[in-house]
Amino acid sequence: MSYVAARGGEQAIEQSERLYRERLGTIDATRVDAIARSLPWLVDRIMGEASLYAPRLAALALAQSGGDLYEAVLLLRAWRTTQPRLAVAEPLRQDKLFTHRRISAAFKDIPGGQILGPTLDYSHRILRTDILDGAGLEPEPVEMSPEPAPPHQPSLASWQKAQGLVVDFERQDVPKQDIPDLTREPLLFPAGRAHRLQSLARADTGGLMALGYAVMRGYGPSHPTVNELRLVEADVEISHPRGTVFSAGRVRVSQAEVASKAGAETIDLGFCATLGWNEVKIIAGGTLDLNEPHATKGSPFEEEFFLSHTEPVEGAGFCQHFKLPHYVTFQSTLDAMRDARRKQAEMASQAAAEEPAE
Amino acid sequence: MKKLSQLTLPSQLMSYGFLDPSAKRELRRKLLKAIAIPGCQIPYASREVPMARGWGTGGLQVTLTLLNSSSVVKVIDQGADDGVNAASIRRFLAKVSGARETTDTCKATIIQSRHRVPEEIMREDQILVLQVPEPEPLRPVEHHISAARQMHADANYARLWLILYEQMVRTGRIMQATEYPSLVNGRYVMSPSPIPRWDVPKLHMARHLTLLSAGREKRLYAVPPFTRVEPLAFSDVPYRVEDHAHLTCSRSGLKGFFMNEIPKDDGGSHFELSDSGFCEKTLRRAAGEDVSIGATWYRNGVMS
Amino acid sequence: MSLIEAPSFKRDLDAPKLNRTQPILTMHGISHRFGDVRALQDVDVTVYAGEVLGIVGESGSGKSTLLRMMNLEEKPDQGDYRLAIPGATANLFALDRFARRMLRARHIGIVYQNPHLGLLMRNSSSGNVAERLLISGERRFSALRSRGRQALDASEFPTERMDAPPIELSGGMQQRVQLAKAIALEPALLLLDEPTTGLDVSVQALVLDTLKRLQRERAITMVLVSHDLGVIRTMADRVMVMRKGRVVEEGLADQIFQDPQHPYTQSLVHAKL
Amino acid sequence: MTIDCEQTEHRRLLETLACSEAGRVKGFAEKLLPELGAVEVLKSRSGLVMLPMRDTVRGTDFHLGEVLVAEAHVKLADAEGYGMVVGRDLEHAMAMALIDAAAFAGLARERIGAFVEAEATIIAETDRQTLRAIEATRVEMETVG
Amino acid sequence: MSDPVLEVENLAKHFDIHHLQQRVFAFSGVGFRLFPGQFLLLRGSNGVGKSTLLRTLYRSYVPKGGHIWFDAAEGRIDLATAADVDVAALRRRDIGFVTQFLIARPRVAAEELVAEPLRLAGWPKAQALDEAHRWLDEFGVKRELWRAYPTTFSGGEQQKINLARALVLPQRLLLLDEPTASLDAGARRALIRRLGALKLQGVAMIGVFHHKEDIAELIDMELTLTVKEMADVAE
Repeated sequence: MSYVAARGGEQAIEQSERLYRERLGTIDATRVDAIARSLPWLVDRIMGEASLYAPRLAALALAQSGGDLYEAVLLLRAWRTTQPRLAVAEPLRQDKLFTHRRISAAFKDIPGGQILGPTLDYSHRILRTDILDGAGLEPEPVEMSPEPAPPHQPSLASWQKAQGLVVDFERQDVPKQDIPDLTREPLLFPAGRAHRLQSLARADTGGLMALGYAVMRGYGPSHPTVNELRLVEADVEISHPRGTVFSAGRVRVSQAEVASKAGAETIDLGFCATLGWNEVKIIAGGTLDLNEPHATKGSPFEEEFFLSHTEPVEGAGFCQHFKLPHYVTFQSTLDAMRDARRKQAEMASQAAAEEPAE
Repeated sequence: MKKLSQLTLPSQLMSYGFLDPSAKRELRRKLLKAIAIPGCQIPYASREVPMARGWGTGGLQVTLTLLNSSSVVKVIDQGADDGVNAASIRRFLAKVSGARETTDTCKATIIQSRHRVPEEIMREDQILVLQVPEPEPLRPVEHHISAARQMHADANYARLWLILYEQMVRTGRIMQATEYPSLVNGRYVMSPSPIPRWDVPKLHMARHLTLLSAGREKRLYAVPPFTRVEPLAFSDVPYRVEDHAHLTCSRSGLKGFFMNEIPKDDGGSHFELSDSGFCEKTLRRAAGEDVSIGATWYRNGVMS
Repeated sequence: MSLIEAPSFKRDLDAPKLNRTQPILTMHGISHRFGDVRALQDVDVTVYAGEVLGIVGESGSGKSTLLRMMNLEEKPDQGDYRLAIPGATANLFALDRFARRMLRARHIGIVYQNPHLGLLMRNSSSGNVAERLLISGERRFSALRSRGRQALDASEFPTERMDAPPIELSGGMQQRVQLAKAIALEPALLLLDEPTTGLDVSVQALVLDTLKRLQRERAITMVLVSHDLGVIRTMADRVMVMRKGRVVEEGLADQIFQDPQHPYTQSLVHAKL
Repeated sequence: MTIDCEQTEHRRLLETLACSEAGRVKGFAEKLLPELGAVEVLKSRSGLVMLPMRDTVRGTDFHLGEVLVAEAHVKLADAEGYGMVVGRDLEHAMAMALIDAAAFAGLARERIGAFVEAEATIIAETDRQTLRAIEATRVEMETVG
Repeated sequence: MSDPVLEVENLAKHFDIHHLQQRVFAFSGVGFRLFPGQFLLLRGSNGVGKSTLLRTLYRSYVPKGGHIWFDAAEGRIDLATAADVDVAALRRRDIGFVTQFLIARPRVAAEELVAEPLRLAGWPKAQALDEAHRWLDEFGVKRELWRAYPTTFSGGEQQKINLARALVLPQRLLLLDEPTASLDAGARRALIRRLGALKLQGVAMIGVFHHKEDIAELIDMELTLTVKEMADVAE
């Protein structure tokens, strides 16, 4: 063992991690709470990609990784592996979601109305440097409406299906225990729809945006319009041992349908949803879902391509792994290269020797 | 009188061997299947482990499934036990399972390795777990996983042979360095992971069980003991291992094994045994310690 | 009312045959739909050893679909397909994927109109031929070289360029590489799908000439699909005329061109001449 | 019919306990605890609940991801109680399980009823305030109705 | 006497032109027998259907009635109804059709064109080429043209190559459609000589000739076609 210690691998690992943590300073519950409170959208994004709804743990992961998103997602995913699964909740249904925001770009007005909810969409993006000089940014209170909004909103897609504008696909009932699950079985291609939507729900926001954006710019056949987009709180409904179904609490969920304008007789819809509130992700994901049936073989809009390449833990991990030593591979390549060079030099000198003298 | 806080149980941090029982059960089933169909890639629902994908998460999951507290575990990266990643994985394995650590090939019951097969011959009671970054030998010729699976089902490997043909035409020799595609048990072509060509013959009709696992790509496969592993090679162009037979290790003085080339300041280079555990034992024996060194697959640079 | 009626096409399947005529390919009752479109309706085909059967028809007539079925790339909804080759007496459509693939690799050659369908454009030309030989189990590098060279030579491909990738070659040369690949294993059946469409007329003539020569020297049985009557006339011994998934007329090539019987064939031939 | 009624009531109890502020639920349970006799803890743990969702396009049920929950399962002399809450507050779940067990055993019926009613009102009022704020963001369209 | 090579009974031909809804009558009721070595001359005014009859016998045209019994090696077969593939097979070995037009193929040398029928019949290459040279010479094709491509030749030279190719191998039945038209005297003499020799070898022939005097001594029978009437056979 003395030789191992002498070469200092473990020592270096230890010190490098210390060096990293030194920059982050002391991490305590206060910092975690501050992150959870002040960065809810980032926390939501991390939870979606980690496919684990646990805001405080997500904030902890951000604190521990110093805000390296891929590290944070990996921390949560790995922690998730250690936890037992206690139950499968009742499937969320659109008409039972506690809706905070709900808009459609396909119609001026829709049954139930356009409800903006919390958004910066129409705000002027002005960086408030005065805050750095001591000013405070106190949020102005919402001028409440005298009457509450209805907690649940009708489904636009259902209306469209009833109108014959959207194909009303026949539904297949699957017992909730039998819903395909990527965390327990491998993703194979062609993937079932359940696998595809689960994979999109877990996908990397940036990755989905890049590929979805490429489709929107014209690399894909269909251009999306947001049919209906919702930010909601959903009840996690589970069964009491005596059979009573009850909500154990609410979680934030985003959901979007995007519609193709290109449809001849009916409107095609694409779908995407994720844990947490993250609008770019679900619009991009829905666009990829919408385009997939028309994707040409080998294009980035084929399911196999976009699902394989938007998995944040796999993609980030593989990028990272190239930092590992590869000298055995390199040595082997070097050997073949030198031999090939030698061979070519021999052949060249042979050819020169065979050339007739003048 | 009881308080609420006394009733709640302290939360358990993690399962024995890190993975939860359902994950281990799945892996055991898939491992059995892989052993039953040598060389065939078996998909599994690779779990996230506390290490980045691509850093041996596939090998780690297999090892975690097989380890128990009586195991003796050796981890190598590029041949070295003291590589930073190897050390980190070995430490983790020992911590979560209570297994003992070793750097001695002969003493290990399970060896997890990245890109090398040890030089000492492994026994029936040992298991080699190879980390695999890219399990699909057909990936260079077929990007689609679904299409590649069909090609395996059809034993359609002409395109792989064609790669070798093209290399012969272009450079007069086979350029495939590591990950040399090899036919297992006459049926499936596998990627033996990026081990050098030097190591592929060690898998052929070996006494030990070799398990290969790719965590990111979610595939595992196996070479059971006494199974044929034949690197794809034209019948009139013999398979060649790296030209290392004549190189001498500058530390141990041993000759006829796979070496690392270390560039020197003066523009030249010297060589060191790639198998650091083997090198260490040789040095210790030379220093007068009573160290047992196993028989090696290669003797004087020739495969025995 | 018509003064004269269009002849109902009578197949000569039932006519007594001389014992010197051996069918290589027999397809019977092939019917297939793509969605609502009837791609093929009750098509019968017989191809005899050593002959060139031409199949003409405009696009959508079903001729290319039929050829893909002959190449076992596609299965019809209904129908029977037999090839007179050792070990393949059953209906080939009933074989499993693996058996079909091996059969196709070993006994059927094909030249596509689009070389991208038939060739790996960035591999060497000789490598494209070698792939075929590798599928059949050839494992000697020297034999891959020599047999590849022979096949390319027989296809009148300049063998000094045998290692150039098809992407660097002209359209005519690409077709020769496809041809070399197709004949490398001396197939029982050579399928040609518009092999010269899109080539310059002079290049087209040269490629057809190579095909003719191969047919003469090796007595390879060929099925040639083309919408180009000139090509069919140059190459075919017998001709099948297809329209909307059906065979409307079948006959000797000179008869089809000199004395077409079916109104559709007449309009086709007259439109051309 | 009675079963349905019971279930509706049970559901209201469970949801109210799960969604109320943890501190008050714990406080109430602590007060109840001495009256419950021997408590056997069957389960007290954190874990995950898989959350499926129904896609609105094809009606496919799929998994959104997992939700961290705390779970408790207790046994009294002649009643069992169960609690599960989103998050990792094991004591909250335990408090819920104890109140559930007590309610099932018919202990402190009125106090529990009053507690649940009060909490349900608070929850309803909080939701109402949230929905009033949401309603303020409704876009009023000038469309011919 | 041996069996007839060809026995034609009540043969009829018309053409249906569908887009005009028109039927064009060619001939009907044609009948004759032809024995090995016999030569039948077809006669009649221009456009009466002599070539049509030859092509109908060859099955380039589809017969519309009657029988064409041919004495094939496997037995008698009715060319009027025989399978296309059999007709094609008989054409390769037993039935020749000689016109004045050559279907030349690019980059195929004259000698190869002539040697081809021999090669198909299984002759070794060298021998086939020797024989081809003999006939090219006989028909007066200059030696320097033998290895050239006939696609570029004049009509007369192409015709000689065509004749050499058509006659190089004795077949059981030869159909001759004005083979001497625009042929120079030397080649014409060579052709007659060759036809005479084939006749002696038992080849039966049916011909349409512009100049009957050229082949007077070969004729055994004449068949005269008249417009819209039954044709007669005169011995």
